Amino acid sequence: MPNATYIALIPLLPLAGFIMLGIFGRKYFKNTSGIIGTTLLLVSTGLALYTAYGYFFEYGKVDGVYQKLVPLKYTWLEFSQGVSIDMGIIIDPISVMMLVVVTFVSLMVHIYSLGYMKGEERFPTYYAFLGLFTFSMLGLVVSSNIFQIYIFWELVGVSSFLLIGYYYDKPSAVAACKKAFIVTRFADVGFLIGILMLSFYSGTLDFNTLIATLTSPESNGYKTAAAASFMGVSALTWGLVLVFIGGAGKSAMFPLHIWLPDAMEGPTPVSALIHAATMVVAGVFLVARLFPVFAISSPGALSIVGYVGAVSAMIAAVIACTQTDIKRVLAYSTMSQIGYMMFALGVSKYGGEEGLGYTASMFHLFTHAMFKALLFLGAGAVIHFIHSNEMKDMGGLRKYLPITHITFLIACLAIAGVPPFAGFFSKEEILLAAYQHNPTIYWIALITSGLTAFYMFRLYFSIFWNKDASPSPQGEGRGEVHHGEGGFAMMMPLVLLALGAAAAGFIPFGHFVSSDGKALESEFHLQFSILPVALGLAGIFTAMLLYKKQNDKPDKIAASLSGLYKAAYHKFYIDEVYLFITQKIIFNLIGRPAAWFDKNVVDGLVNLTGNTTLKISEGIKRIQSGKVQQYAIYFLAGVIGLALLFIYVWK
Amino acid sequence: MLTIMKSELLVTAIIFLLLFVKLGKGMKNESMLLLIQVLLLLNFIAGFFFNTEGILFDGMYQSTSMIVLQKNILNLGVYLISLLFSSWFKRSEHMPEFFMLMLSALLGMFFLISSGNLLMFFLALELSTIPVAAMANFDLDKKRSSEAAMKMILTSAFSSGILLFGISLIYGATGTISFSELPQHLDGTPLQVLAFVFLFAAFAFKLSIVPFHLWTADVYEGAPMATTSFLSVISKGAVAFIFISTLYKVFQPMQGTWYNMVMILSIATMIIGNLFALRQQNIKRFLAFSSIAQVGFILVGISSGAKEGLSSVVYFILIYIFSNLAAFGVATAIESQTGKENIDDCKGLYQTNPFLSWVLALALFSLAGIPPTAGFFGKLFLLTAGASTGSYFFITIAALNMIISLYYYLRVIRAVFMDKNEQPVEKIKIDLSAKLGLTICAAGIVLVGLLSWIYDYIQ
Amino acid sequence: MNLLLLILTPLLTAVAVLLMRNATQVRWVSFIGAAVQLVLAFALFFAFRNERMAGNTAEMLFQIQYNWFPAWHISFHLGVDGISIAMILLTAFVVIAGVLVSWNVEKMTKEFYFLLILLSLGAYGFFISLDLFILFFFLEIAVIPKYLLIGIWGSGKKEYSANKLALMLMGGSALVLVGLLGIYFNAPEKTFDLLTLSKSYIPAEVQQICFPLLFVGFGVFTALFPFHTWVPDGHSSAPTAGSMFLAGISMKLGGYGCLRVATYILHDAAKDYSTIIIVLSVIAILYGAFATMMQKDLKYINAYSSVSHCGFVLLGIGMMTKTSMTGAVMQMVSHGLMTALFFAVIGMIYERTHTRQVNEMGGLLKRMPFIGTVLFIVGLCSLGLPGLSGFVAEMTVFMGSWERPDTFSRVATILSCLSLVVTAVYILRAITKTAMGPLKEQFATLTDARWNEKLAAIILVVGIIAIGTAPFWLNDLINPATEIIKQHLMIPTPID
Amino acid sequence: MIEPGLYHLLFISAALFFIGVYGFFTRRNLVTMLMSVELILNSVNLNFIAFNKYLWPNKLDGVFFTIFIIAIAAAEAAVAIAIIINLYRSHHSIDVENAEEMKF
Amino acid sequence: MSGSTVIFYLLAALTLVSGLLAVTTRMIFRAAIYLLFSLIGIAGLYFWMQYEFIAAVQIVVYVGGIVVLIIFSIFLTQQAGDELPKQKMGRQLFSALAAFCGLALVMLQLYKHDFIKTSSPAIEPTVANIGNQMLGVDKSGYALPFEVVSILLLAALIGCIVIALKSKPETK
Repeated sequence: MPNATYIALIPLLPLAGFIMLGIFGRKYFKNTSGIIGTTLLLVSTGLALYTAYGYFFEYGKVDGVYQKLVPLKYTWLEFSQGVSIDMGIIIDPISVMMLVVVTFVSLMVHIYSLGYMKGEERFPTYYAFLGLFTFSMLGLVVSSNIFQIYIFWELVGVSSFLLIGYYYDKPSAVAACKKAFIVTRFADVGFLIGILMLSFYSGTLDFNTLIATLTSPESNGYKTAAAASFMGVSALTWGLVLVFIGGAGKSAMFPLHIWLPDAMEGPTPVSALIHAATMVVAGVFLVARLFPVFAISSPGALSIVGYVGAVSAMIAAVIACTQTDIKRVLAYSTMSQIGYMMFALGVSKYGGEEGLGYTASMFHLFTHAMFKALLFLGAGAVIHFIHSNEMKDMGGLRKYLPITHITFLIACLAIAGVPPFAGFFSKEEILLAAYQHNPTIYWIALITSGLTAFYMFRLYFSIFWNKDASPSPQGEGRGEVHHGEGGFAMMMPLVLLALGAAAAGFIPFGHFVSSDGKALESEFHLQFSILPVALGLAGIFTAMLLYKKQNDKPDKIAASLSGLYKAAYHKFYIDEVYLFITQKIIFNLIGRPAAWFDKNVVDGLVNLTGNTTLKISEGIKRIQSGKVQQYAIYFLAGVIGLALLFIYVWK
Repeated sequence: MLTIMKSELLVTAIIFLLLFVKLGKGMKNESMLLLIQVLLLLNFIAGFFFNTEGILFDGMYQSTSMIVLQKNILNLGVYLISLLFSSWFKRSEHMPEFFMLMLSALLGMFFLISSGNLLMFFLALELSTIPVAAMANFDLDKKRSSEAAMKMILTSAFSSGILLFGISLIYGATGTISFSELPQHLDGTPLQVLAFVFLFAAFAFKLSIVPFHLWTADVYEGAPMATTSFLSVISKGAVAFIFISTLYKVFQPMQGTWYNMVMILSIATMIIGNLFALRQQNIKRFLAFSSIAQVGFILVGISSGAKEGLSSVVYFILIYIFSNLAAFGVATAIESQTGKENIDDCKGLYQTNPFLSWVLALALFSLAGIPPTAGFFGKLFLLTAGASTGSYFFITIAALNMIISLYYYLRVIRAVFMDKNEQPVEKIKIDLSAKLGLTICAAGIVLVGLLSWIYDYIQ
Repeated sequence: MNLLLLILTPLLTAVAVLLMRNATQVRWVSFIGAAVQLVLAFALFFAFRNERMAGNTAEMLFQIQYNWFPAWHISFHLGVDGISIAMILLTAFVVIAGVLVSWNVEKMTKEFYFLLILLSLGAYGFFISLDLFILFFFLEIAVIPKYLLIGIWGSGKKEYSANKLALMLMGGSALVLVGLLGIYFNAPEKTFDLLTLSKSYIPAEVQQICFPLLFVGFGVFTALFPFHTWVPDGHSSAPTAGSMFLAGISMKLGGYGCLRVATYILHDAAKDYSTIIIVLSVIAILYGAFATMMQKDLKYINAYSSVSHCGFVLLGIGMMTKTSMTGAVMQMVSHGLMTALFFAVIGMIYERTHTRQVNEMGGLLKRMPFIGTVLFIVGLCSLGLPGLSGFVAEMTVFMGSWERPDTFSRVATILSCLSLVVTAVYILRAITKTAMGPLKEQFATLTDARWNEKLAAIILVVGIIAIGTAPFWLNDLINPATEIIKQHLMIPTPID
Repeated sequence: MIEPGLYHLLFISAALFFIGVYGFFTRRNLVTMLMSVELILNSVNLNFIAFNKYLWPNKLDGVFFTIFIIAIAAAEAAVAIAIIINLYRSHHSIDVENAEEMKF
Repeated sequence: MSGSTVIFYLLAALTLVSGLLAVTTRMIFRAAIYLLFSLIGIAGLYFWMQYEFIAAVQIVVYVGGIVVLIIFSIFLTQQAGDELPKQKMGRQLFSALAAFCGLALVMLQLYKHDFIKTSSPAIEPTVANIGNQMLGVDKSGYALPFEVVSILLLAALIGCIVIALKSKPETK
């Protein structure tokens, strides 16, 4: 059995780092905070690997099925009988896999940041935030309770917010962090309502019980949930779709993706960790976590997942082709790849061979973490060197940044799906799963994969080839003396991740992770792979043709496709639509009237009451005329009035 | 017989003592005042001893422990007045005469409370009014003072006429003027209702119930502060006491009628009093209207028609004496030194006179019914007593009127504590007896509420 | 544990404050008094837990009863259950923080502290009263100090705000008074005793009249729509500690009253009026949130957000499930701590920058890392970040509300969930504009918090985090009490 | 002409009463207002005597009431006249409308 | 129609007409004289009812005291020949209306009311009876009111002295 203490330590160590560095860092660990954070995370990573080893090879498998183990659980907040938020740890293939991914990538980023963030004024704070994020993300993946996942979900959101806004005196960073938080928050409300619905019907918040209840057609919860319907859709589907909205927000699925590109305002290692490898896949993870419910009880909701994923993948790829900020290209590529993972889940079914999509999605998540983190860290190295994010400032850097160049190339090949790099294997499985179940999605995916290869190599060539080398950048911050590729701290993570990106594909992933816990033998169909690989290569060659040397062909092509190009360059104006909705509709049509109403009507009524009283008081002052005779008249009138009233009216 | 009429005899004795001292002309104002204060204190203390209940003069005069208590409350008030207005008294040429008149009026009130038939009632009422009208004219050099006295004597004569007409009708309809026999003869015929309305109007005039209240503000404003406070506190209290016992005992058969009458007049009184108080600048006028509104509250308690009504009114009057006298005491302290009697003149008072400010604040909070001052309890018990009849509309109006009243009390508080003033009134010298008076009032305001045995004692 | 101590300590502190000679002594005496009170509150908490663990299941513990006005059946009856203790802890936290934050009040220091302590006296008394009369007594005690605090030490349109606050609150208490009298005279035995009344049958038609009176009356205190307009003006004009007390303690008097008096005693009518309460509270939640979005003054932002947040308290009470009522109490505690802290921070910022307009600030985090960090914490708490108290409370309310299966309640819950987004919008707007962004020139020389401000903030932050990370102790404290209220609500109406 | 009885006297008294009231309302001179009050009081006296004679001759309540009212009226008139004279000294007029400085 | 009836009507007419003139005439001195007639008329009515003692008191106190006082005060404060200022017409009409309404109301109630009469034997209002009761302290004695009135008269005296005998008139 797993040792709960060890596993609990995996998230708690980064938390300890956060608390220590957060409170005392500024004073006592000004310079050593990086080392402290990294060391703590190193221990966490070791424990995660140990746990993974133990789970997959020692105690995890019973009768050929990987079990869901809950080594730790205690009640945190009990709402009513059976409905409680429990803080617990769930150990199953995906959580273990995620533990490894998160700790590993986070460790890499920690190490990398030692070099990248050196000399920052708020160095301890940075590590504190990294610790907080790692803690939250680890807590998220091991959550045994749907509310627990929501709690950590919010926490990763806020860590992301804090890290994007790390350069808080930069207005664009501030705007970006705000946007990221608010958009995901909007999605989280959906998640929350989804949780409320699911928990109501299942009578629990515990994942295992919840899944068990909602997937067994005999249970009362399932029956009522399936019977209750709203707008012709069953309550269960509504619940799941709402939960998925939460996932889509966090995973930057269309149309909630707008925050992700802006989030690149954060330090590049942060982008690598949060906005490429870990947090953004939380949505995928969430759907995977509830996969049995989606697959068994509500195929409708699952197909929504599929289509949203496919559309996001496609749109993001198209936009990525036109962006010039290298981190934005990577951001759209991330979105696109997550789209892959999503629709892989969407096309999957539960159990056995049919569950290939599930495995493929998780596999892609795993490999994507490697190569996308690598891409970002590589981009970070480039930016570190050149002090600019813009492609036009770059070119010919392969001579100055040899290690970065090689590792970046490996990552590009991996993402383009060129065999034998990691991306090839996972992407093949996804395409196969889509091919088997949903041809529409398959074709979208296929085109997207070609586009992916194209824009990645566009990026690659623009950075490392294209123009002649110019060590000093064209952008701002020129004149500084440049310091090569950064030290060992920055290069080691690149190399390690490159190894992962190159070799991770050979892991027999289906053996470990499958929709129902049983081993899944993935077959390799050579003839099936020809088309995607060919498309990928075509993309690479097109990119080479256009971008290897500086020329005006890209501009011409852009000009000839002006409408489409412009739309894609402007991200299909989705940001503008949002802006319109928030500024024009919510602010002007709801907020302003509400404030006006409050100030003028509600408050006005209160003031009116007061003023009326004063007015009446002023108006009747003539009664007190100072004339004795009038007083006497009032006196007599009072007497006569009272007498009449009580003699004739009110006997 | 001596102990039954003890209160009256004591007061009469003091009056004659003063008369002789005055005629002897051998005393300075200061020592005279001290003598008076001591006498009144003794008089107050004596009120607690040798009390006997009984009926004298064929039912014309009665005394019960409740009546003795009421008289003692009035004694206390008069004693406090003698303390609080010491600076005015010392300056006044006719101080002994003032006290003789005041004590005569007090004597009238004692007889009023003790009266057992309509004749005694009428005579006592006149005895408690006519000297006060003369007292109102005691600022002999001031135009306003004589105007006030004129307004008071004429309106009260008019109201006496109305009262007497009512009494004559009652006499005609029932053949008796004795309080103990009247209830058996009253049956609520229209003529009796008419007579009752005439009688009621006279009470209402004394208590300044709307629409019979119009004289109040003018008289309060013009009269010397000591007279004003006597009028607003002591004479109101006395009339309220006899009003209750008249309504509860004598007009018990007509309770249905008078309940409704009390209710509508109470509502009108509270509203009108408050609305007028809202816009007053002169402190005395302001307190006049506020006391009109307070009477509205007293009527709420009276409307209950039960034992609780009586005890809560007596309790309230006790508190009201402390609160209102404290307010008048502060006002007179300011007025006698600076001649200012407007609310705006009090701006920034707290800067120079924290003691006066706190006493004033306590007094006003008590009048507004804010805990922990006694006024809170007083008002609450009045409302509770009133609510016992189940008329919640009435109680709601009363409770809402408390808000309006709070507004204007807070206006004074605001002036005293918050408003900035380049030239606040200078530091005011308060002589010892006034200080003592204010302290007693403040202590009373705080303690009468919290010490529940006082209420039990009244009960 | 003698509950009188809870009243006597502030009383003695107040008297001692009046006797002190200089401002320093006044501060320390107040601080010591507040600290003693905090210790007492904790002692009470642990004593209560011990009693409960020892199996004492009485509804109210540590009861004391003296006859006060026997003629009116008024007795000085004190006692506590979990809800009261939660509120007392809240009060103790806010009071000590308020005392610390006001350390550098120079104008009429003695009076300032005297009034603060008087206000806390009212709150303590209110929360432990088991007799409706003394409950009302303490409720009103707490009003006038607020008026004076705002009027004397306030800023802006202070007279107007102070007047509005005092009059509206007194209006509320006037309604409460009428409601109480209605109960008093219509209960089978004339009494003001809460426990007796809760067990007796009050005629349905009386309940129908008294419940709205009591609920609206108390609701005014807790910013029930549309009686909330004193909140923005009052809070924004008040001095820092005044706002803290106002929002942190005073608004909770209303919530507590709504729950303990209106809902508990008049349970039949409570059920009938539930719909209206829910509608009003949802309006308060959303409308408050949207109105906040348009505010530019930090204090107005927090004040309007208090309207929105207190809407959750009323929603929790209106939903009348056990969980939702627990959530309401939690929200009271949470909002009390949070909003007190928020006002404290705003006060600190204002003292340094002399502005409260968010647009005029920027980059304050750079010069004031401590204050900036606290601003972040409180902002995040306000928008319901897990690990901080706001989340726990709001989620409990949501879970509780969702327990009601009818569509109406569902829609209400979903609508109030939506406010989470709006809250995020305005909070982020406020804190990013204030603390983040480029530092403005005029703020280049600002200094960070002093020891007293730090201590105050830390005390409140500890409270917020303690609830946020370990809500179970609060939950265990409150739950049995709300369970009893829920049981009451379940009693079927007798047919007569 | 009818044999005069109680109702005649009551009518005279009531009429006199309201004549007095009318005078009180309309006379601007303070002394004449005082005269109106005297009329009012006299009408009441007449009432008392009439009731005593025609209805309740068994006791002398009405008579005594009348006697005391006359005494009171004298006292009241004396004080009133003193006040009026004082007012005249300060206002140089006894027109009631000149003495309305305090109002509203 | 007996002589007594005629006398009654004459007295009634005298009382009411001179009362009315007293409140309407524009000459203040005449008003005082009309008041005097009216009071005498009332005294006559007392005689008519055989309440001689009351009639005597009426004559002595009113005619001999109050009216004289009033006339003195008129001399003190006003030129007797001056016309009185006229009240506004509206006020006059309104007052008349109010008074008439009051009269109507009172008379209506009086006429509608069935007065009961005592059946006990009557006490003669002789001077002896009145005097005995006036100073009696036992049953139906009026000693106490008598004392009260004496205090009142004392107070009135003091008041009048203080107010009216002011040392020097101020000229403000």
